[in-house]
Amino acid sequence: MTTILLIEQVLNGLQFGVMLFLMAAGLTLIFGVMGLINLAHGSLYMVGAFAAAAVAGATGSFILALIASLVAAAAAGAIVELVVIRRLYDRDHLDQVLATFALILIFSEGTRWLFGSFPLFLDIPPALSGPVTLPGGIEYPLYRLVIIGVGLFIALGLFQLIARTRIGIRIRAGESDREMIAALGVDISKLYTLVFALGAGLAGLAGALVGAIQSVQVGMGEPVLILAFVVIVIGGIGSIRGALVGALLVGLTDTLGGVLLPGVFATFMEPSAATAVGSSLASMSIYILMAAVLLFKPTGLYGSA
Amino acid sequence: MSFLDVEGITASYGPSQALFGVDLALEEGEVCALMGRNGMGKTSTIRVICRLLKHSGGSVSLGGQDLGALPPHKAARAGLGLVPEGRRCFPNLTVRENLIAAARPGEWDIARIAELFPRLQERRDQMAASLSGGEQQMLAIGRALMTNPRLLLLDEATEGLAPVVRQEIWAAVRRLKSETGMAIVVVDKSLAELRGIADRAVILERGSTVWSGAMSGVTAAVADQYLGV
Amino acid sequence: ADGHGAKVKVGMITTLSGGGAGLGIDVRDGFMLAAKMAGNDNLEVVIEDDQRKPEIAVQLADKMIQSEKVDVMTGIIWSNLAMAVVPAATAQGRFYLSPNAGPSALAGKGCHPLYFNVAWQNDNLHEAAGAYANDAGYANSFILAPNYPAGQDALTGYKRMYEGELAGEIYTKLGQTDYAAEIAQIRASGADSVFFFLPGGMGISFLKQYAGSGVDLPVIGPAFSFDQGILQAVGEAALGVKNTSQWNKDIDNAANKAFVEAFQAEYGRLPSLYASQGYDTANLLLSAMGKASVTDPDAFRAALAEADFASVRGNFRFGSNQHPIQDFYVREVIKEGDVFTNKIIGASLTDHGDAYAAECSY
Amino acid sequence: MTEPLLRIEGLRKSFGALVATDDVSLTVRPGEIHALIGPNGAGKSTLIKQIAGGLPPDAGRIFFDGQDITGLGTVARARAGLGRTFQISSLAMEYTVLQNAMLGALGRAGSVWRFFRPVMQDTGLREAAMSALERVGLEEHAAQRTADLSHGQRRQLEVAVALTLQPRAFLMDEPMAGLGADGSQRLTGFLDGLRHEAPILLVEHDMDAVFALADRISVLVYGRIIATGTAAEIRANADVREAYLGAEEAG
Amino acid sequence: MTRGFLINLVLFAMLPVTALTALMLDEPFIITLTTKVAILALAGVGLNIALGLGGLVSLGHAAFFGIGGYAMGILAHHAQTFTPILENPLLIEGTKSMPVIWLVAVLTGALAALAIGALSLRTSGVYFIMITLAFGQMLYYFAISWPAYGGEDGLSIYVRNGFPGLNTLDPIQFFAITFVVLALVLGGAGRFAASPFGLALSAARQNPERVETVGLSPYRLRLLAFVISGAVTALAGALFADLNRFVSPTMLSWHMSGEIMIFVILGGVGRLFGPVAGAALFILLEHILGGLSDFWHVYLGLLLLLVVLFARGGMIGALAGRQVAHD
Ligand SMILES: Nc1ncnc2c1ncn2[C@@H]1O[C@H](COP(=O)(O)OP(=O)(O)OP(=O)(O)O)[C@@H](O)[C@H]1O
Ligand SMILES: Nc1ncnc2c1ncn2[C@@H]1O[C@H](COP(=O)(O)OP(=O)(O)OP(=O)(O)O)[C@@H](O)[C@H]1O
Ligand SMILES: [Mg+2]
Ligand SMILES: [Mg+2]
Repeated sequence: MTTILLIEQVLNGLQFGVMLFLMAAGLTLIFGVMGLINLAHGSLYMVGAFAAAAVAGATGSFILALIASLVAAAAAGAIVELVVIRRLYDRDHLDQVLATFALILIFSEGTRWLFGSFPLFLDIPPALSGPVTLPGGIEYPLYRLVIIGVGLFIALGLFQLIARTRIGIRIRAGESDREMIAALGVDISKLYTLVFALGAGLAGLAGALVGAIQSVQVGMGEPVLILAFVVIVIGGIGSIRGALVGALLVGLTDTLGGVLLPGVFATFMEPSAATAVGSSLASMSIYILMAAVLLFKPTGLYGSA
Repeated sequence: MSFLDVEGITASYGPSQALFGVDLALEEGEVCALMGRNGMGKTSTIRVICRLLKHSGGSVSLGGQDLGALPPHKAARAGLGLVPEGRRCFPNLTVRENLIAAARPGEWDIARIAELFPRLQERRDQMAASLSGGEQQMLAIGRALMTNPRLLLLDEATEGLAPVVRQEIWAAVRRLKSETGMAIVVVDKSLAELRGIADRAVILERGSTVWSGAMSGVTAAVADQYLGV
Repeated sequence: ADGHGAKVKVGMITTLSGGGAGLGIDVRDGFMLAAKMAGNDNLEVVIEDDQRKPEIAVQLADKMIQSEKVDVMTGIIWSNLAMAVVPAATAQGRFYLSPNAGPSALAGKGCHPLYFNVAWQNDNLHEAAGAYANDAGYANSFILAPNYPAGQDALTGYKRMYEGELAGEIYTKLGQTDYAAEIAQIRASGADSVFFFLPGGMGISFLKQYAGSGVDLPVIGPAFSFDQGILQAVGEAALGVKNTSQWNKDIDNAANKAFVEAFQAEYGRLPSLYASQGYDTANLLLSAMGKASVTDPDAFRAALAEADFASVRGNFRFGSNQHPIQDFYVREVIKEGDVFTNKIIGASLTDHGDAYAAECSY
Repeated sequence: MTEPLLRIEGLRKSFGALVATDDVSLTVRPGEIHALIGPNGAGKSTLIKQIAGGLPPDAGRIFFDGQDITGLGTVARARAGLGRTFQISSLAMEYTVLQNAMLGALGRAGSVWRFFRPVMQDTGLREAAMSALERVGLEEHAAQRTADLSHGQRRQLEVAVALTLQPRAFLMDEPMAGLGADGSQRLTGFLDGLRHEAPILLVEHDMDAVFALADRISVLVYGRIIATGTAAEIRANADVREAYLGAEEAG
Repeated sequence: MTRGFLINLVLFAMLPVTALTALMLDEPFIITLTTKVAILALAGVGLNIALGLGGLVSLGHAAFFGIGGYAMGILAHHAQTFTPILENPLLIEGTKSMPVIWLVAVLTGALAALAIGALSLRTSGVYFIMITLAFGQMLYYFAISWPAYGGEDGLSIYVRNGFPGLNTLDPIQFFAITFVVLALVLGGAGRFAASPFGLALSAARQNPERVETVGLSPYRLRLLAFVISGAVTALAGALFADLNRFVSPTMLSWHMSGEIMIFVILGGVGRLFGPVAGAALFILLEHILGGLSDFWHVYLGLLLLLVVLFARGGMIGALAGRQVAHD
């Protein structure tokens, strides 16, 4: 493998990582900060992608589609919070699991009901399509560079919001003791609805951005959900910085594992067996990574005990 | 009608009733000691005032406003500052963040709290979870003051504090009372120290007010009868 | 014979909910269209949703056999579900007509007199792609598929016919959505063509990302990633791609014309490959019902084996293992008005059976 | 002079720049109550944690009954006979009061690896648990859920569980905190008798109790022991008055 | 106590009553469905030991379920193809005898749980959920791409395995076997919960620090509970594979883990009969709603949602009211 290809693959890994972060950002917010296990996060991601596809189909505008994804998912999130989630904060985590699992069923089949069983079309706008040439002669899709930019911007914004603003502090306070923060005069319910809507909106935006280069279809949120959980657990729950680092680690491991492992095994096995073993191991690589991280740091890289 | 008016409240935790008729009245600038043995309903009374526990009968009002219908955060904004039993600092927040989370405009701000408790100033960027017990107690008081309350509720606010610090806190309470005219309800186990600051006293037994009057009226005989000392 | 006119109860287990439901719906719709057009009162169909879970499929098969007492079973889309259901069904004496999956295990040693495949053996479309690659003069292909049995079969099938060199051979993760790494490897490999088998959403993602990458090597694949249901989601990225199939809506015969028209009239959309297979399956069954009674399994089996029906694909007969011997075409993705669809541009393999028939003996 | 049961030598622990325990040495002898007092944040609980095993010290040794236990974990130390109460109650909240006490008795009996005999019908354990509850005055509440106890009642239960362990030495972190005046008086009387069963290292801010109970008092300030002595000696110590007792207590 | 006891009794009796009624009405499929409920309930009982008593929220129990399934699949596969599993260093042959298969399933399940648990129990809370998921996924991907036993296609066993003296192909007899196994395990689990070990384990869930200070190691308590839990779930897996005469990697997927967990939550976490109630309700809904519409998942979702929102403590919790801790 040439150096330039290796560099390109590292870039791909980083890029995939940022994409994962985009998906995980909303989840960290809801899960880490509000302490709510929201399995339906993937569904909100799907809602965003479908809203974007529908609006792009009707208007032809990608910007409008992105706005639609944000609004639709945030609205769905707010409704879900008001109707369901709000009754679950002081319940066991397991009740949250069951309720949000039920929401997945409703969202997925509801979307299929509305949009049919076939994947929808959502493509990147012409202005962002095609490759650009990076220094070093690497050709790289422009749209992916844009995703990296958006991901980093969101990371920074969220970090500021949670760590620095008074709202962020109050949200975190509410996570450890809702009754106490209310006794201090903070309307934590309203705050949580807002946070949930924000997290949902981010998921929806991610769905639209990523959906444009992947397939927009029912069930698209599920694999993402698992990956996003892996990411935030590796990074440490509640830590935006952790989510970013975790996402990059997972992105790199997944990409480089798939690329390098078959080659590594080929050095001492016959090629077809090496491909088979290498690829199976590559499929497991992020889970091996997560297990390894948790064994050495039982609360993730940036998590507090 | 008094500034704080608690009349005949009854309340239950699920099926078990904890309060059977508590009366308590307090004027601005007054300090009321709420006394009784363990498990007699002092904390429950305070929780009812803060709306953290719903009462099933009786009424609670503050400055003429009925608190009964309000959710806890609205009651708090009506002027309640709570130092809860067991401190309940936000463990995952730093000292500073604990104070900021509670802040509402008024004369109490971080600088003044730092003056009151220099120890907190030293530890301002430490997570509340790793503070010593006494430090957490100071933080809980500081946090309640940051809401700039009209009525301060101190539930065992000096538990676990060193004697010097306790004296400082009582001095601070006296100052609050005379300078700001804040009304204060205080639960504490040291009768001697309460005598030094309280104007009135209410004694609870099995969830009911069994004695109330001026603090000076809590004679040795009364204390022996109701408090067992 | 006196069996004419006997009732036949068909149990259809297919995927109607969750991911992949589109395929099952098309098979069902194609099948039911044929049944409706035939207007044969003796055909009764019960339909169940397997949710794409093998365990559920097995239990539904039990239900159909034990409670519904069906005579013929059909409907399964996925190879792994077929592997779970078909052996059990045939062991209990039911006919099974496969409208989609054709795993090699059921074509070779595991073949069964009561099992008929009305679609293709799994390797077929990939073999056709390999043959087309030779015709097109490709000599250095890069090939990729997901790491599971059907993916391994796909690459084996392609390599069986393809005569050139391999620039690279990759197994991707099942369900993978990002292909930047693979595309970079393709770019660096010096290949002259790309063959891929990535069913469902995986194929959509790959094609979109491939189109945006600036790599412009020709791409070939089996029809699955370019079928009617999925093409609209891929959009421009698929335009011009060559894919192999045993059917297309422009195959010129009367049966096909009638089918395409009736399907559009009935459901308001263009038929897909899967719909055509469901339609053929029903017509095969109806043809046998006209000749023999299902209560006489030997006669009914012989009637099925004759394949005496007008297939929408044109040529169709069964080989010794009761898998199709048929023609395979090369299609190109085009745009007709607003709709993306396929056009046949040539033949790839004619009168082609499968590689496992020799291993089959009853 | 009797051989000390618990001996700590040169213990040291820091959190970042903060030295929470600074070269602390002390002993607890059979039959005595050794009180540890000091300002908030002086490092008393940190010291207790290191002795009980929850926190590994940076340097120093801990000997229990002549045996070096520095390397042992919490569980092993508890089994060796160190009983502990927490400054902030640490109980199984869903259990009844009796079940919490039974848990202690079970730990004492060491018969936990039994899977089929109903534990609540084990009369031996039950009696041990009930007698501990009686000693702290919680017997009436035995069937109550722990979560439904008032704060002070939980503090009593905390002591009761430590009693069921029948330890050879007690580490008590502010057992009086949260008790009413009558409760404190009662517990003081109780601890007074308890010292003959097992000596106590007592952390407490309730000076009435400390002066009434302690055979010896050590004063910890900023992680260092600045004085050790009898109640009278400590009361008279000017440094202690300034750092800890304040004006009134000294009066 | 009495009311809860009554509910449990009714729930439990429901299974054989349904099966026998189906037998009389000649509806063998209903018997099969009831058998499925019993088996999935068994898996739930296994999980509930870790989840309800020990507070160990494992999202990787499909690993044990699948291991049990593959224990059955591999043994029976070798027996049906007359090939040995291992020749060197010692000869191991396949088998079609249920008791032997169960033993192997329980042992391998326990071993796997020991290995996974020993590592995973270093973490807690959500991290534990995710690390168990990770181990489950590793096994899942391994099974998918491991060609020896069919990869994603799975393994079909043509004839159900045998049990001495019974005809396992007869639905009612196979049901009887699973029901007896379930009854025995439920009985054992009930005693287990009330035992000294159960008391300590449950205390470790509520407050590990407290358990340490009375001289018990939460880690060891939990590990043993996890191993027992894994073994029971593996047994259920072996039965499930036998019910379907088929095993595939979907038995190892996280959906399966999730589903077993749903049974437990639906019925009531920590309730002995919770998994029975949960599995029965879920299968019933799936069966009834599945026929109503292509979009039946929406209704299923709505119903589940109603249960969580309005039935605190699961179905049994809602029916029996707040249970005073077992005394
Ligand atoms: N969360 C609860 N659930 C059920 N019962 C409770 C709860 N909290 C307190 N109780 C009961 O209510 C009664 C009053 O308790 P409360 O906490 O008000 O007493 P207190 O006077 O503050 O006691 P202490 O001095 O010990 O703090 C007690 O008998 C207690 O058992
Ligand atoms: N994990 C930690 N990280 C950082 N600082 C800590 C940690 N644990 C304790 N400290 C600090 O160490 C000092 C000693 O704490 P400790 O709890 O031992 O005090 P204490 O003497 O028990 O006080 P109190 O009487 O108030 O309970 C305090 O200043 C505390 O903030
Ligand atoms: Mg109280
Ligand atoms: Mg302390």
